[in-house]
Parts: sequence; C-alpha cells; structure tokens
Amino acid sequence: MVSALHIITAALAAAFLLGLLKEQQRGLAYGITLLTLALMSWISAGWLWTFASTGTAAVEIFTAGTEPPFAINLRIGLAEAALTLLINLVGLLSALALKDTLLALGRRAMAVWLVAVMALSGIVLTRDLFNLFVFFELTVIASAGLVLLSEHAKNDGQALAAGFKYLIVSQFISAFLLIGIIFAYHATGTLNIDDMAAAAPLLGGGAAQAFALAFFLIFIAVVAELKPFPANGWALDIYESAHPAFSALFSAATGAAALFAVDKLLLIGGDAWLPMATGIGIVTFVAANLLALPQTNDRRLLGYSSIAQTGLILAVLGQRDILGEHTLYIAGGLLLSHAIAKAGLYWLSGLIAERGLEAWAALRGQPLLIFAFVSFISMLSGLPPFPGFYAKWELIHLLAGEGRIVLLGLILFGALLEAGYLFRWFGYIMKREAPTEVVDNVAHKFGAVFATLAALAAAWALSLVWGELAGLQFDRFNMLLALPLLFALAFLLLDWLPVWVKNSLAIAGLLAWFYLTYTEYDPLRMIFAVIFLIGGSLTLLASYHEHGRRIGFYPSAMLMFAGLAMLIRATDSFDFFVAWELLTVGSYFLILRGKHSEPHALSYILFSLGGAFLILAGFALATQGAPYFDLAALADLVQPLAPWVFLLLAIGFMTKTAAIGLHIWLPGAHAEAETDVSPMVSGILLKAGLYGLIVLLLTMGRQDFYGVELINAMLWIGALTALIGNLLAIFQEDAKRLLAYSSIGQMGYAMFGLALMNHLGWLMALMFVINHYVYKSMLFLSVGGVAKRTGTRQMYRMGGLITLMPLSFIATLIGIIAVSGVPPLSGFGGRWIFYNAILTAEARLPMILIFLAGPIAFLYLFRLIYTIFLGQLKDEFRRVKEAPFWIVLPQMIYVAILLVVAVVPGLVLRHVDAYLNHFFPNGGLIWEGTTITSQFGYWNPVAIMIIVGVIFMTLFAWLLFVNRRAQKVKQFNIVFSAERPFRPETTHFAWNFFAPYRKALGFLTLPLVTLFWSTMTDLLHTAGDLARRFYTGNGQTYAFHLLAFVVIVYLFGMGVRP
Amino acid sequence: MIKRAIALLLTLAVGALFASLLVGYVPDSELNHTARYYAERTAEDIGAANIVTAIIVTYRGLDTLGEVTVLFISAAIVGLVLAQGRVLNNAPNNAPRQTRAPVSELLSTGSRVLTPLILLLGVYVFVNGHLTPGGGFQGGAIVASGMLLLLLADPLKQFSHRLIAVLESLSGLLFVGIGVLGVLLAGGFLDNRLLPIGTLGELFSAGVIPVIYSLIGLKVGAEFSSMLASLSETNHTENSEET
Amino acid sequence: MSFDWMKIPYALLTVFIVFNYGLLLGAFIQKIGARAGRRYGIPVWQNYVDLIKNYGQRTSITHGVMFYLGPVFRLTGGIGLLLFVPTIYGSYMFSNLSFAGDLILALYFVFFGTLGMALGAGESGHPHAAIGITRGLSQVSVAELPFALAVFAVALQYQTLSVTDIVAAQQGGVLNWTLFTNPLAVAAAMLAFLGSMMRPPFDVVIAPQEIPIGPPTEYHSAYLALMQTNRAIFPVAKMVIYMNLFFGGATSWPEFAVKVFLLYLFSAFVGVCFPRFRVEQSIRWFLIWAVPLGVQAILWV
Amino acid sequence: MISLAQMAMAAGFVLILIGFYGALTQRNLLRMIVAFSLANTGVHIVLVAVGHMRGRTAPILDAAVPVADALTRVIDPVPQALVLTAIVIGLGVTALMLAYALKLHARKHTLDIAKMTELKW
Repeated sequence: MVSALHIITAALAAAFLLGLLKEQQRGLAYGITLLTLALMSWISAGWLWTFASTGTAAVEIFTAGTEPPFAINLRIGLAEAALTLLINLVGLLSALALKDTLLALGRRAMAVWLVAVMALSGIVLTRDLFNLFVFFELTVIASAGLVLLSEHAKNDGQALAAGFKYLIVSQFISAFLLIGIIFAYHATGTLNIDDMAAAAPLLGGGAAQAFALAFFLIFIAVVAELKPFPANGWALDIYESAHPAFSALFSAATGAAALFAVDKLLLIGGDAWLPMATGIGIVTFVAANLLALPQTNDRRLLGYSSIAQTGLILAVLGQRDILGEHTLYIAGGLLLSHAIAKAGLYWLSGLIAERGLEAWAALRGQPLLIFAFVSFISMLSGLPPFPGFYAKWELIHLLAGEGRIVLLGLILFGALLEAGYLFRWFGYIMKREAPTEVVDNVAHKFGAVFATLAALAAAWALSLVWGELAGLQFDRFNMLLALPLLFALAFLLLDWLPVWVKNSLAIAGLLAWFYLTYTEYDPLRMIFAVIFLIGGSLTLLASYHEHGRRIGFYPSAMLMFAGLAMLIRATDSFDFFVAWELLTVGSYFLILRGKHSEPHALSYILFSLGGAFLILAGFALATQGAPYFDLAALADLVQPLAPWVFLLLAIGFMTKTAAIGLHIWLPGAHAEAETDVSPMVSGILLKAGLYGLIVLLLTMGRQDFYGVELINAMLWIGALTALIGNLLAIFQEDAKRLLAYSSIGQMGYAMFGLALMNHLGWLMALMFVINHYVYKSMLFLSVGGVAKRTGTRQMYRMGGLITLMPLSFIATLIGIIAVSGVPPLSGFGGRWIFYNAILTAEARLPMILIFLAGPIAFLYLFRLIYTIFLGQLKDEFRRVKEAPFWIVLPQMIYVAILLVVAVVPGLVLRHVDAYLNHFFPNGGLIWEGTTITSQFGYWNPVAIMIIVGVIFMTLFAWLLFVNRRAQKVKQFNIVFSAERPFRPETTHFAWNFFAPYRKALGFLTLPLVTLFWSTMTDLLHTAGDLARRFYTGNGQTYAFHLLAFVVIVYLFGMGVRP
Repeated sequence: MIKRAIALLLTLAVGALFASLLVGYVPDSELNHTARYYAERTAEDIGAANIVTAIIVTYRGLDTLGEVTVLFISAAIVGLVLAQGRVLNNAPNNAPRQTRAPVSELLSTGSRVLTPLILLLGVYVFVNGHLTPGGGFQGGAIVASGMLLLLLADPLKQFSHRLIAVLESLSGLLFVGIGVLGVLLAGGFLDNRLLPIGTLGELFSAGVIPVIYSLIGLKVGAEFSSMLASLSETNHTENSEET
Repeated sequence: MSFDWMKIPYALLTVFIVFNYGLLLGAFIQKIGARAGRRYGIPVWQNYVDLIKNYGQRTSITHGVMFYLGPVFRLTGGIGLLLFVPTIYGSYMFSNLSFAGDLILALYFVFFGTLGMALGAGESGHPHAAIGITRGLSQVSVAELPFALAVFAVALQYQTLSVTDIVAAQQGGVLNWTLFTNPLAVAAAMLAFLGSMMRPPFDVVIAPQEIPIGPPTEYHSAYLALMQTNRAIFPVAKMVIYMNLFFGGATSWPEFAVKVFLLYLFSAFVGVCFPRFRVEQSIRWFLIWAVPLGVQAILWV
Repeated sequence: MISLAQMAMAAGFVLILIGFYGALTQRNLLRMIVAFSLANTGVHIVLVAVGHMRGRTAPILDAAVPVADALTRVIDPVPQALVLTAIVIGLGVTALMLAYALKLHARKHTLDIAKMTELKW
C-alpha cells in the first residue's frame, strides 16, 4: 500500500515539476497533471479498498521521524480514504472538463489546480490543528486563483471581483483561526487534534474558559468556510462566476473537506458544541433553500443548493450525540450524494451555453444527459435508491427516537423547498422552449460529458453500496435489487426498442409479476393487486397506439408500477416507504410527459413529497428510534404518540388521494397527462393513497387527538372532498379536468367510507376502489381519444360526435351511467352500499354533505356526455374519425366488465364482504339467491336488470316500430328564432353549461384552496427574494455578514453553553 | 453613517471577545509538554541549535512545505492574473519597450554595489538558519529585496522568468524529494536524519536542515522575485495600454 | 329462487289503474287551475283525446338513437318508479315488483327519467336544447335534494330502507304518520315536491312562452305520446312514494285516490298563488328554505 | 500586574481591531489591503506574545543557553515557529490581493469595492 502521504507529495512534486517545463509544452504539462491526479485517486482508492474489504483500523502516518503530538501526523481511515478519493476523483474529472482552459492558461494554472486538490486532501488527512490551518489557507488561495479560470473565456472581471471578495472574507477567517489556535495551544499545550481532544476535558477553571473561547474562534472560523447563512455571499458569487468545473470541485470537494475538518474539531470540543453546529447547520439549510427559490441563474442556484446541503450535513454532525455510530453512514450518505450530484450538475452546466434555468432545455435531445440530471436531482432530494435516501431515513428515525421534532421538521421543510426548485428546474428542461443554441458541441466538450457520466455511474454504484450497507445494518435485502425495480430500470437500457416491443414486455412483466405473487395476497390486497397489475396491463393496451420509441415513457411507467407492486407486498415501514417514493417519482415523470403539464407536475411532486415526508415523520415517530418496524406493529402504539402518528400518516396518504385542501395538484396533473397516462394516474395511482389509508385504519383504528376523534375528522374531510370535488367538476369546460375533479369527489366517497369504520363503510370504499378504477380509466380513455382526434379538450368546442365516434360514445354513456349509479348498471351496487353505509354514520352532518354530493355528480356527468357527443356537430370536426383501435379496445373491455359486474356484483363483492368479516364481524351483507340484504334494505340486481330491461326494450322496440320510416334530420334542417342556422357555432350553448348553478352557488367554487397554496408559495418566494437582496454583491457587506455571524453565534452559542 | 456605526459596533463586539481572551490569559510559568519536549530533545534528535528552526523544518516540516507551496501558488496566481489580458504566451517580450528617462547614475551604481551584498547576506541567513535566528524565509526575503532594489533602480529591468521558474521548481522538487527520501531512508517524511546530525552548533550539522533551509531560501527568493517582476511588468503594460 | 309469475299481470294492472287515474287527475287539476284563473279549462277527458291523437300519428323524422331513447328512458323511469314501490299497503296484488329493491332503487328511478330525457333532448336538432337541459337538470337536481334528505331522515327514523317497513311503522292512527312524527322531513319533502312537479313557480323549465324549448317542443307524435303517458304515471308514482313515506301509505284504492289527489292539489294550489322563478332563483330558494329543513330533519330524528 | 506579554497582546488585539474597522469602512481596495496588513500584524504580535515567558530567552541553544538548561531558560518555541508560517501565508494572500486589485482597477478603472457588485443576490 502506498502511503497516503504520497497523495500530498505526488501533487507537490508534480506541481513543482511543471515549473521545469517550457511554457509551450502544455500538452505534456496537462498529461502530467492528469497522471498525477489519477495517481492520487489510485492511492486513495487502494486505501478505501483495503479498509472496506478488510475492515482494518485507521493507519497513522508520522512525519519527521517523531511521534505525535510533537510532530505533525496524518491519519487515513475509512472516512478519510473515501473523502480523499472523492476529492481526487472530482479533481481529476474536473481537470478533464477543464481541458481547454488549462491548456490555454498553461502550467501555472495546472500547478495551482494540483495544489488545490492536494490541499483538500491535506485537510482531510492531517491531525494537526495548525497544519489544518495551513491547508485551509492553501485551499483559500488556490480557490481564489482558480475562480479566475472562467476569466479566460468570459473576461468580464466578475470572477476577479468574486475572488477578491473571497480573499477579504478569508482574511477575517484566518485571523480568527490563528488567534483561536494559539490560545487553544496555550491552554492545552499541544497542537495535535487527538492530544487536544484528550487534554481539553481535563482543563479546569479559567483555563477551561479560555480554551472554550479559543475553541469558539477556531470552530467559527472553520464553520465559516462551510459558507453558513448568512455569511456566505462571497461563496455564491464564486459559484456564479467561476468555471463550472471549478465549482464542481469547490462544491463537492471543498465542502466535503471542510465538513470533515468540522468533524475533527467537534472531536476536540466535545458534545457541548454540537448544538451550535446543529443550529448553524439547520438555519443555513432552510435559509439557503428558501433563498434559492427565486434564483434564475443555474450556477448560483446550485451554489445555494450546495450551501444548503453543507448546512444539512453540519446539522447532522451536530447530532452526533444521538446518531452515534450511525453518523458516518448518515453524514457520509448525505455528503457523497451531495458531492456527486453537485459535481455532476456543475459539469453538466459546462455544456449549457446560457445561464438561465430555461436554457437547460437544450439538454432535451440528449436522453443520457437527461437521465444524469434526473439522477442527480433525485439524489439531492433524497429519493430512493440513492444514498441520501437511506441517510435521511435513518436520520429522521433517530431524531424522532430522541424527540428532536423541531429539527426533524426543519430538515423535512428544507428538503421540500429544495425538491421544489430542483424539480421545477427539471420541468423547465422538459417543457420549455429550447434555446437556439443547443448543447454546444458535445463532442467538443468531451471532458465535461465524460465527467458527468462518471458522476452518473458513481451515483448508481453508490446506491448499490448504500443499499448493501443498509442491508448489513438491518439485515435486509438490497432494495435496488428488488425485482420490480430492476425490471423498471431495465427499460432504461431497452429504451431504443420500438414501442410495441416495450409495451408487450411491460404488459408481460406486470402479468408475470402477478402470477408470481398472487398467492401471497389476502382478498383485500388482492383487490389492489388486481387493479395495480392486471388493471395496469389493461391500461397499457392503450399505449400500443403510440408509434416510434417513446423515449422515457416506459422507465417512468414501470417505475410507478414497480412502486405499486412493491407497496402491496411491503410488510414493514421501510419497504412501504421505498415503494411509496418510487411510485411517486415514477408517476411524476409520467405526468410530466404531458404537453402542458409542467406546473401541474411540479405541484404534484411537491404535494407528494410533502406527503411522503409526513409519512416518513410518522413512521419515524412510530418506531421510536428503531430503524424500521413491522406495519402491523402500528396497532401497538399507545397514547400520546399514537394520534400524532396517525395524523401524520393520514395526512400523508391523503395528499395522494387529493383530499380537500390538498387536492389542487390533481386536476392539472391528471388532465394534462397523456391520453394513456391519465387512466394510469387516476384509475390506478390514486388507489395507492387509499391503500395506505386502509393499512393505517386497519392497524390503528380510532384515535383520540386532544378530544377529537380523528376518524370523525376524516369523515368530514371525506364528505367535504366529495362535495367540493363534485361541485368543482360541474363548472369545468375541459373534459379531462372535469374527470379529474370527479376523481377528487370519488376519493372523497372512498375516504368517507373508510372513516365510517364499519363493515358497510369499508365495503363501500372497496366498491369505489374497484368501480372508480374501471369507469375512470374508461372515461379518461374515451375522452382522451376524443381529445386526440379533435385536438382540444374544451367541451364547448365539441358536440355531435355521437355519429362519428360511436364506440367512444357508448363507453362514455355506460361510464356515466355507472358513475352516477343509475340502475341497472354496476354503479348502482356501489351507490346502494353507499346509501346503506352512510345510514350507519353516527355523525349526521358529514353524512348530509356527502349526500348532497350525489346529485351534483349526476350533473357533471351529464354535461360530459352531452357536450361532447350530443348537440351540434362543429364544422372543423366533420371529418373526425373514431379513436384509434388501441384506445377503444380497453374501453370496450371495461364496458364488458361493467355489464358483467352489474348483473353479478357478487363476483368480487362477496369475497370482499366475507373477508371484511375478519375486521368488522357485524353489519355484513346477506347473500340469498340473487338478493342482497343489508341491515337496512335489500337489492336484487338480476331482477332489476330484467325488469328495467324488459320495460325499456319493449318501449324502445315499439317506438322504433311505429317510427320505422322516420328519416334522420340533417343538422341544419331546422329553424329557430325564425332563422335557419348555417354555422354550428351559432347553435351551441354548452359553454358555461350549468350557468344557473354558477349564479346560485358560484361562491362555493372560488379557488380558495388554490389561493391558499399559491399565497403560501408566493410568500416563500417573496421572502426568499427579499432576503437574498441582502447579498448586495459588495465584498465589504459580506465582511459585515461574516462578523455579524460570528458575533451572533457567539452571543447565542456561548450564552447557551454551560 | 449607519455603516460606520455598525462597523464600530461589530468591531467592539469582536473587541469584547478579544478582551475576554486577554483577561483570561495567564502566562505560563513553565514550558508545556510540547515545548518541553522540543527543549529537551531537539539537540539530541535533530541536532539544530535553533529550536525554532528544528520545529519549522523538521517537526512541523509539513507546515513549512505547505507554506512554501502557499508562496508558490501565490506567485503562480499573481503571474496568471497579471498575464491575463496580455499576450498569453509569456515568451520574452520582443515588442519595443517604452523607454523612460534613465535613472540617475548614483542610484544605478549604488544598487549595483549593494545587490551582491544583499544577496550574500540572504544566503548567509538561510544557510545558518539552524544555528542563528533567521532561516530560509528570512533569507529568501532578503534575496528578493535585492531584486526589489534592482527593480526600483531600473523599473524597466527584465528578469529571466525562465530562470526564476526553474530555480523555484527545482528547489521545490528537491524539498519534496528530500522529504520522500526521509520516508524511504529515515524515520519518516522530512526526517532530517538523512544526513548525520553532526555536532550541535556547527554549520554542517542538524542533518538535512541546512539543505532544506537553503532550498527554501532559494525558492522563497525566487518566488518573491517572480511576484515582484510580475507586478512591475504589469504596471508597464497596463500603463501602456492606457496611454 | 322461484319467481312468482302472477306478479306480472298484477303489476300491469297497477300500471293500468294508475295510468287512468293519472290522466283524469291531471285534467282535473288543470281545470281547477283554470277556474282559479277565471278560465273555463279543458274537459276532463281531454287528456285521453290528446293521447289517442298522438299515438295515432306517425312521424317521418328523427334525430338519432338518443333521440329515441329520451322518451323510452322517461317512461321506463315512470313505470319503474311505480313498480318498485308497493302501491297499496298490505296488498299482495298491488305490492308490485318491490322485491327487486328498496327505497334507494326508487329514488334512483326518480332520476332515471330525467337523465334519459336530457340525453334524448340533447340529441335533438334544436340548438336551444342545451338551455332547456341546463335549466331542467339544475332545477330538478336541486329540488330533489331536500326530498332525498327527507327520505333519508325517514330511513334513519325507521332504521330501514324498505318502503313496506316504513309504511308498516306508520299504521295504527294518524298520529303515527311521519307527518307528525317527523314534521321537518315532511316539510322539506313537500317543498321539494313543488319543485319536482314542474308546476309554477318552478315551471320555467318547460315554460312554452319562454323560448321554444323543453320536451313538448322537441317531441311530437308517438314520442310525445309516450311522454304524455309518463306525465300521467310519473307524478302519481311519485306521490305514491310521498304517501307511503310521509302520510301513512294507503291500505285501499279509495284511500290511495284521496291522498294522491290532495297531494296533487297542494302543488296546484301553490302553483296558482305564486309567480314563476328563474332557475338560479329556484336553486337559491331550495337551498335556503328546503335544504336546511331536510338537514334539520336528519339531524333531529 | 500586567506583564510585557499582556501589553503586547493588548496592542496586538487593538491592531487587529483597527484593521478590522478599517477593512469594514474603507471602500478603496488598496486601503482595505493596508487594513488587513495591520490586522495581520496584530495577529502575529498576539501569536508571539502568547509564547512569551517572563525572564526567559530565545530558544536557540548556544553558549548562553546550554542544552541542559534549555528547559528553564528558553521561551516556548512553538508560537515562534507558527508565527513564521503565519507571516508567510499572510504575505502570500496580500500579494494576491494586490494583484487582484491591480487587475480590477485595470478592468473597471476604479478601486471602489462598492462598484464591483455585478454578482449579487
């Protein structure tokens, strides 16, 4: 094993060697630089391998032939090896990305680059306080110089100013650091970190006080290098103006090294200093993310994000007292995620010609780079399967176990903010107008592309490693290797195949998975399994209508299905949450594919992540520190914890079912999705939320929260959701939006049913689960087919399509009859159970509310069919054809299902009914012949079908017979208002259809909830926008910030310290 | 003047912090254990009469290497910064230079007499670093001051950048090389006992310390000179750009 | 399960009786309304004449399948409503086909015709059909609300959804009627009743003098005949439900005749006394006056 | 009683504060650099002062201070070593700042730091 010392000597030797070369031998110099960086990486990698594979203890490296503390010593252990490898690799890859610049500037720039990388490694390796200072100064100077790399290309003096600002601040920092070091030395008589850590606790009286003060100065100085809020304006200016390849180093490597230095310091200071680290860290995390919201410059945005992430890790380090041995795993996971993602994003930014976030739309033609971007932002947001996810999971659990709830909340809030701007950015990439100048010459920027792809590979490799580590730690299977997930990821590799192949594969996969697992499900899960898997493959039939390759569709869709498949099999909180995140992310990508779905997909992911965070918090609270727990154990929770857990989980699940107040993402997301995606996200995905609620209610049941029966609250929410959802639906002009609002209402019914907590209520909810899947999928496909043919979703622009699209009409007709529950179709069964169920409600008011929702549903459904298919045909649609075969086919299958279920509802219902007896033994249905009897009434579907059928057919036949010679009237063969209409536009009144209702009740449909959430986001944005103005750009102001920061932390921190 | 008031306030707050440091400061009455080790063992282990030098070059040699590197990259960056906007290729500037009024006879002659003396003093200071106060940095600075004198006397004077660079790099390389040799042949990186430590107080004692300190002296001198040269050259070109 | 085939002729008999009674009653009420307006009014047999005429006519035009289905839905709704509810309490003969479903089924059949009508009229060639449909749906849906609430209050009160059981619970004296045991529900239901009878003040939906809309103008000849048949059956069928739920049901045909007549008279009485509402006015009216009553009814049972 | 070391230290601190104040209030780049130099000097004085011990001499072993007596005769050598490093590093930074200031002036024709705020927010 080559001594880690040679990371330093190699870099220095090479840097000095470069000076011997002639100025013109730049190629050679560049080669030496790369070789040296590769050598340094190799040394670190060797050590990392040794430590990881053999688990040997850290190795001390003495210098000067003298033992510490009398001479400087270095140490390399697992963490050091990993960090130096990270630093050196980032240095190497950035050097590749910097090829042009370095070659243009010559050997001096390369030497500085080498020294910078070396100094960062030095910070990590050294165990001497003053040596740490030297390496820090080296970093500062090298960084200030390297900022100028961008001057070569831009030459506008901005980087120069940024570098100067950095030097100003660093002067203050080094003054504090030096004074701190000398007094700490004076107090303890040593400069060795470990020695000082041993000596410090032994100090007493005045010496201890003096030492505390000195340590404060050291600590604050090193923390200041982490760019804490608010003393970080200089860093932002650097991020914005520097060459992105340098920013990659500055963000990934410098941040990592400085964090490690703080970690060493905390070793000296002991636990008393942890709260200060946490405080600074979390404030920085939240504030930087908040300030990032209004950013429009990509590199500055990434700068804010870097600062935020560093803050988060600092906060994690500050929690070492409770994280204990997990600190390395957690902080490491976060740090590596941050470093790789941020480096990758900065390298990527080197490919983008302009600095606006929208300019990244240039990436759109490059699936691989898009995938890299997605991986990076997912990594930053802590989504599975990346290391940050595991880290966040453990962190939140440990925090919750210790009751550090405020910190937990702030972390999740900050993470949500961060996800907000990152995913908004992704939306820009996918949806905004690409600038004229596309990714400028990818071949030319080989280095940056290579570096980005290397980061991508590292990201996934690390996911695998962290999954394995998690496996070792909790004795479980690596989730990245879960079959559904692998199947979904495989589509990334198969994306070059044509649609029909991939579609067949996807369908086969879903069915095969169902076949493999169907024995495992109890009837309740079976319902969901059938909807998710069989139902999923049914909706996928519609995808055959697409041609070409449809890049990106299948990985996203299969990711969602993988999540769904894993969700119903999950038995413990970890698996459940992983599945939950996967389906959320997958569906987000699916929704984002819609043409105008950018803002809606964003609000979807934000609400979903917010909900997911609540679920995470709920799980964490429930486990009380254990890494995960069996979902069934939720039942064992007791007061006062239980209601809180219930509340968090319920709200989390309800964001997915779009309960009122949390519903605003749904209409846009479902309406703007592609034709075959809408049924997936509406008919199938919404059920995931219900599934969560079912699991929750099955285990936790009734909870009392400060005197409020939470189930009753849910009853109210369900009822209000149903009412408002339906009410909003009747005023929609957009057919798919109408259906989307209708889904909100339907989910309200289902929630209401669940909240009843009795046999009939659950039966009703499960009926809604099934029926809603069938008819909402069908209606979305039907309407989607119409929209595809007519090119619009505005219903008032359509009309009279019945003759042109008869099959779609039939599907819609059957669908609305089923939804409105008009007998004799299957919807009536649901309604019948529904009315029976609500009779059991103890709370009458919500019952009335949900009751009122019924007729309203009828109104919007009528509107849907009337405005699209009846009325007057429009000129421009005279030649419209029936929807494509593959879109019609599933609709017809659904029609068949509805008819069958209408006659024999027992097919499914009976089993569910029987199964529910396990949970609610009383109040079940009685099945007697074809009659179904409840405690209130009875119902005979077969008889109804026959009676209605006979009357109906008799009358119809007679009417047809007597009018057998009647001719169909041509559209304009009419007279009204004493005129003959000649244009269909003059004859259509479908716009603002239920005008009387709007006049009477319009106030109820004011978008108050939307107003609330948009005010919230506006407030956050405005706050961020105002606050960031205090980064005036004046280097002196930044110095003020720094000093103020030091003083404030001093006043706060030292006051708190014992 | 709110800004000044705040500045004053902040300064005072920092001052209060310092004041408590000052108040809490109790001078040691005897050496702490680190210092004691140095006082007791330096002569025996290192063989340098100047304990400070022993610490700088050997015990804390890594710091010193870093220090040298700081100067090295400072010089490099100063060169880079000032080179930007100029012809990138830093080859000897053949463009006809602006001539100024010749410096006075007295000045140029005086500088010519003094410079060798200054250089000599510098060399003396760094060669004797392990024995007397002074050392590589001080000596290097003195050497550079000789250069400064030359520059002041004749602002248009050109130094050979190439020579400076080679000197700087070579001494740096040797420094690192000796350090690594210490790992291979002696007790560790920068161990001075590569060479026999000799007798305390003699010129050729303390192992490689004199060698290293000389290298440092050369290197520091070269680096300062290079910075000075860069700065002074820029001045001309900037001026000429403006006129 | 063996099916009792005798139910079919008995059910048809019910339909026949109700149909005739409905025709006569309709004409009679119309005459009363005319007299109140100091007009002479139509002869009592006028409805028979109209009906026979319309059945005798043949049309040569249609607007498409849904156009056919409108009247079919409508009449199916009327007959279905009648048949799924027992007409005469305690009578096997006139319990009709109520074994197929309970009150909920009946409630849905109130809507059934409306849906069909709206669909059928929707396909008519008349451009203003949309306006009529909007008004009709808006008003009917809101008018049915208090009724549905009242029905539910009653179901809650008696803890059953079976019409027969509800009637059974009201036997044994006038004071046992829901009218007295749950007056709020009855009040709500009666207000709703006004709205669903398509009489003033809630008849803007079919008002011929507004704009030429509404079923009568869209349909003619045999189509219209079917709807007229429904006009005879549907109100009576609805009143049967009212009678059963709120007024103790009927144990014999005379009792049936009297109660239905009085109910019909009530709506006619209100109709001649009040002017016509616009649709949004009626929506507000129902929401302000009738719905709260229904809500109260449910809350206080 | 106040020792020499404490007086020196106090002077050092005052220098630092003067430097800080200057750096916060002077808008001219060069003046700021001068202020920082002052502050640096102050830091160095404090550094040296911390190592000072009453009645002892420089840590150089020669005729005056034999090896055997070193323990009781010399002051703490460590701060002296540190201060050297600190000085050199400070020098490097100062040189760098000067070069930046020179270049900034060439680019923007001003030395006012308040006018170099293109990057902000």
